[in-house]
Amino acid sequence: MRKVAITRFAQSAGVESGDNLMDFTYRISKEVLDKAGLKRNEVGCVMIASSDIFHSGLSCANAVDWDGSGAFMIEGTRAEDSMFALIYAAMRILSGHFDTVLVTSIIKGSENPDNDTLTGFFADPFYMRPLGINETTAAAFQMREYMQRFGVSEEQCAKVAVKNLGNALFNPYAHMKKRVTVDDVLNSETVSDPLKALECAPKSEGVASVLLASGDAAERFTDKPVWIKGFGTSMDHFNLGDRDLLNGQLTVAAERAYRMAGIRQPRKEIDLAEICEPYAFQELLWCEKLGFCPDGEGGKLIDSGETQMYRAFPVNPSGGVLAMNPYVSRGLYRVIEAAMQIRGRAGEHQVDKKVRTALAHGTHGFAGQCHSVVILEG
Amino acid sequence: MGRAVAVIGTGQTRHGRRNDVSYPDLVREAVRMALEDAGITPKDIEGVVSGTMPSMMEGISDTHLYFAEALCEVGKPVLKVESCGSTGQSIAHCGFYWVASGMADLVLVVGMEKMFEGDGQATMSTVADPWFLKPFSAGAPGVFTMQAMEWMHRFNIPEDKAHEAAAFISVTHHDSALDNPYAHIKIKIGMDEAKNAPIITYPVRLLDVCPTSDGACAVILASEEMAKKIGRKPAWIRGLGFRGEEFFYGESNKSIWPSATEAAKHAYEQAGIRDPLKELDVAEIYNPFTYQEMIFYECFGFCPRGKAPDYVLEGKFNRTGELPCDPSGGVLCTNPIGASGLIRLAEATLQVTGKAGARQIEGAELALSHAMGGIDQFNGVTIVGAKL
Amino acid sequence: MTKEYGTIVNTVVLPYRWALGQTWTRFFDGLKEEKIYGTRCGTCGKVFVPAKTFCPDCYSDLDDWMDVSQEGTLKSWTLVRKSHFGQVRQPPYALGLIRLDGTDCEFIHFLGGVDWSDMQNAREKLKAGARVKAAWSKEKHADIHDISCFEPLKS
Amino acid sequence: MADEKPKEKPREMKAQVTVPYEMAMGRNWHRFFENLKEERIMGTKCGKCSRVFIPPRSFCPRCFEDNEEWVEIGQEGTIETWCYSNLMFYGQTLKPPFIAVQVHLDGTDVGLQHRIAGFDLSDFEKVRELVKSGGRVRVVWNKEKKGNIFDIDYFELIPE
Repeated sequence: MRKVAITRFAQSAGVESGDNLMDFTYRISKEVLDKAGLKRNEVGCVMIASSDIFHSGLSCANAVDWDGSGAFMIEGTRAEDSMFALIYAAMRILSGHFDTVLVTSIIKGSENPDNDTLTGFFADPFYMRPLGINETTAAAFQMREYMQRFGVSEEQCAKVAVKNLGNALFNPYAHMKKRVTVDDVLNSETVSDPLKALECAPKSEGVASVLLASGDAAERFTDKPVWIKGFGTSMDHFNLGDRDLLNGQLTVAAERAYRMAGIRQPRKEIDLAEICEPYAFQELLWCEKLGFCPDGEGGKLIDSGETQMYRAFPVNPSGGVLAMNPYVSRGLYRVIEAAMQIRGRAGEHQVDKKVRTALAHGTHGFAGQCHSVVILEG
Repeated sequence: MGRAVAVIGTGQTRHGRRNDVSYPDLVREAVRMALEDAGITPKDIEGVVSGTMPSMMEGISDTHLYFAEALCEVGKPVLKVESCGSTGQSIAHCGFYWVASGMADLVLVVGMEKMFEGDGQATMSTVADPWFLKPFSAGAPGVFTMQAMEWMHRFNIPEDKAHEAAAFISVTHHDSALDNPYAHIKIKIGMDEAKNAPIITYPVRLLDVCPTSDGACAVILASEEMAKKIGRKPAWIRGLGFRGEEFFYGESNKSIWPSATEAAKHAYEQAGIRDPLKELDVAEIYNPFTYQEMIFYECFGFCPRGKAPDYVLEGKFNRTGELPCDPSGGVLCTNPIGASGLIRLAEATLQVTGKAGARQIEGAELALSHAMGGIDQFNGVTIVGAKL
Repeated sequence: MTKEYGTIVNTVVLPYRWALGQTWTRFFDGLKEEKIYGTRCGTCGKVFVPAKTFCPDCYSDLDDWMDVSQEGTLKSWTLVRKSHFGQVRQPPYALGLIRLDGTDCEFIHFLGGVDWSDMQNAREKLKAGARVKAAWSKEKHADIHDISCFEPLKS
Repeated sequence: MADEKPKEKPREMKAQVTVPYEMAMGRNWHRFFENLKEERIMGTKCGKCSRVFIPPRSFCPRCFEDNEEWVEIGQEGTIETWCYSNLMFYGQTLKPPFIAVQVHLDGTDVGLQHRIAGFDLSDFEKVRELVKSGGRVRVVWNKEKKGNIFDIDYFELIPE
C-alpha cells in the first residue's frame, strides 16, 4: 500500500481577525504552499473543509472557499469536517490517483452567532430543537451521567480546564489562555449545570492547512515527513435517547485506526494525544474510550498528573479545544499539533519526551455522535 | 492506478412533493431500494458517504448526523462531502476513491434534498456573498440567464434559433420523463406551449426551468472482487473529473465554461475517450435549464462551440439521435438538488446495465453523468461503462 | 456595530416547512390527546419513544404502536443558565433524559416542579433514578410542547 | 392499535429561522467601499498576469500571489451580459422587476455584477429594445453613501 505523509502545514491563531474569510483562507493556504515550494497549479487535488453549521451565513461554503484554498481549476471538493477532509485526502492519495493533496479547513468563529445557536441546528426540527437541545446541553447530560456512573468528580473535570488553558499559555496560536485554579473553574458561571463556563470551549477563528503527499513525493517538500499510519471514523445514533452516552462510537473509530496502524496497546505505543474536548470532562471520557485508561478511570488519570505537558503521557499540550475552538477545523488543529510534536518543533509547548507516535482526535455532533481518530508517526 | 470500482446498485425515491414522509424516511426509501438492487443488507456496508445542497436548504446542519440511522451509518465509518449543486457527483467521487484506495469494498453513497421544505431561490441567494453578489441575486434563474445571454452574444447565436432549440429540448425531455417512473414532472407538452410559456428571466421561460423536488438517491459502489462476488451486472466507473472556477461570477468566461470543459476532459482521458459524440452511447447531463444544457453539449465536446442549437434541432441528442442526452428527462423534470447529480450517475448506471426500462437506450455501453454547482462554478463528471 | 474594522451585517432569515410524515404526525396527534406513543420493533422487541418509523438498530419497519407510560425514571438532566441567540426559552430551564416505563430508550423533555434557587435540594431531588411524570399543557397544538414538562413524583 | 390510521393527513411544521452574522470586509474591500464613498472605483492588479480585479482581490486566484498594486478604474463600461428578473423570492434585496448586469468596466479584466436602471422597467419588450450585450453603461452614484455596493446606485445606459 502507498504511504501518506503530512509534509507541511500552517495554522492561524484563534483570536478575532479583521481579514475576510477569503483572504484569511488564502493567507494560510499560501503559507503552506510556499513552505513546500509548490506552485498552486502543481497541486494534485484540493480538499476544503468548512462547516455546514450555517457557516458564516453562506450556503455552499465551498463556493466562497474555493479561491483562497488555491483550487481554481484543480481537482477537489469540500468535506463537512476537517477530519473528514484529511481522511478523504489520504484516501485520494492511497488510491494512486494523486500524489499531493492540499487540505484547508476554514472557519471564522468571530463572524458567527453563539456556538449553541449553531449547534442547535443539528437537532431535528420537531423534537430535539423545540426542546433546545444543542451541543452544550447534550454534553451536560453526558457529564452528569459520567459523574453519576463512575463517581468522577466535578473537581476532576475542572482539572482538565486548568491543565489545558495553562498549556495554551505556551501555544502562540491558542485563543484562550489562562492560568486558572480548580476553584476558578468551579466558580465560573454555570452554563448548563453541571458545566461551567471555563469548561466549555470558546468560538474561535481557525484556518488550518496541511499538504499531504504520497510516500515517494513527500521528500520533495520536507525532510521531516509525518506519516499517517491509521485513521478511523464512526457514527452513533442521532437521538440522544437511543445511545449510551458513556459508551459511544469512539472505541470503534479508534479500533479502526489502531488496526490500520498496527497498534495493540494504545497507552504503551502512543506517546502523545491531541484530543478534541469542547467540554472539559470529555477529555477524560475520550481518554477511556481511546484505551488510555480503563473505563471509569478518566478521573484517576487526570489526578495522576500523567497527562500534563511534561509528564509521561501528554494530552493536549496545545491547550486543546478548550483553548481554541474553530468548530470545523478543530480536528485538523489536533493533527497539526500532533505533527509538530513528532517533528520536535512545537516551540514553547514542545513536550520533553521523544514523540514517535501520536494520536489526533476530532468529534462533532451531540455528545460525540461522530468521532474521527488519526494516528501519526515520525 | 488504484482499484477498479463498480456501481452495483442504485435506488431512487419517487420524486416530487413528498410531505407524506419525514426527511429521514425519504432517505431510507432510496437506501432500501439500492440495498435491494445490489442484493445486500445494511450489515454489508463498510462505509457511507452522504451529501445535500448545504444546510440552509434543509434548515438542518450536518444532516449526516440526523440521518445516521436512515443512512445505515451507525457503527460505520462515514464521510460527508458537499459541493452545492454538484454534490451528487462529489459524493460519488468520494465513494469511488474510498473503494479505489482499498479502504473499503462496499460503500453506500446517498444524496438527498427536500426542496419543498425550504425556499429554494432564497437559499440559493445565500450562496452569494453579502458584499458584492447577493444584493443583485435573481436566484438561480438569474445566474443561468446571464450565462445563456453571454453565450448567445459570444457565438452570435440568433435568439430565435436558441429559443427554438430550448423549446425542443424541453419538449423531448418532458416526453422522456413520461417513461421514467421516478420523474417528478410528467406532462406532455408541445413546441408552441414550450415556446410561449411565461418568461421567468428572459429568455428563460417556465418550461425551460427545472422544478423544485423532494427526493433522494442512493448508489452502492464496490471493489472488483466484491462486485464479482455479489454477481450482479455492474457498471464500471471508467473516468471521473471535477473542476471549479473563481467564486466571483464575472472572473471566468461562462460561455466556454472552463470547469465543465476540463472536468469532462479529465474524465475522458481516464476513459480513453477521444470522440465523445461517437464513443458515448448516452449522457445524463445536469440540466436545470435548457439553455445551459446546450452549453454543456459544447463543453463536453458533443458539438463545436456555438453549434449546439443546430445539433439539437437536427435531433442529434434525441433518444433516437446519435448521442441521446437525458433520456430520464433529466434535472429539467426532477430536481432534488443534493440528489440530482447522483441521479445522473444512477441513470447512467441503469442505461449501461440495461435496466432503464422504458427509457432504455438500446445497446448502451458507455455513459456520461454530470452535475454542476455553485454560482456556475463547479462541474463534476463520471463516466460508467458496461465493460471494465 | 461594535467591531473596529469594516464589517457587514448579514442576517440570514429563511422560511421552512418541514414535513412531519406519517409517524411524527401520528405521534403529535397522540400528544394532543395526552397520549405518548411509542413503536415496538418486531425483530429486536425494543420499544422506542417518540414513535419511530423504523428500528434504528434493525432497520425494519415499525408498525406496532403503543401508548407508553407517562411516568419514568430520570437518567440525566441539566439546568440551562446561559442565554444564547434564538434560545427556545429564557433561562433558567431544565432538560431531562427520561426512561419512560416499559420503553428501551430515553425520552427528552423539560423538567419542572423543582425550585432552582436551592440547587442542593434540586440535585437531591433529581438524582439518578428519580421518578418523574408528564405534566400536560392546557393548550395543545399537536407539538412537543403539548407536554409541559416532567415533574418529580413525591417519594 | 396497529390498524389505527392517523387521524389527519401528514402535516408540515412551519418556521422561520433567523441567524445573524457580522462578517469582516478585510482590508481590501474596506478600502474599496471607502473609495466608493468618494465616488472612486478602485481595483487591484495582479503583478504576474496583470489582470485587474474588481471587486479588488487581495490575491489572484490563478497566480496565487498577492495583488499589491491598486488602480483606479473607469466609471464607464460595456455590458457583458444581463438578465431581466421578474422572479420574486423570500428575502430578496432588490424588488423585481430589475435588470441584473455584468459590466466590464473600462480598465478591468473581469465582470462586475450590478444593476441597470434609470428608466421604466415595467415593459419587458421596451427593455429588450434598449439593453443589449455589448452596449455601454456608466455609473450613477447614490447621493447618500453608506460604504457598500449601493453607493453605486445603478448603471445607466449610454445612448449609442
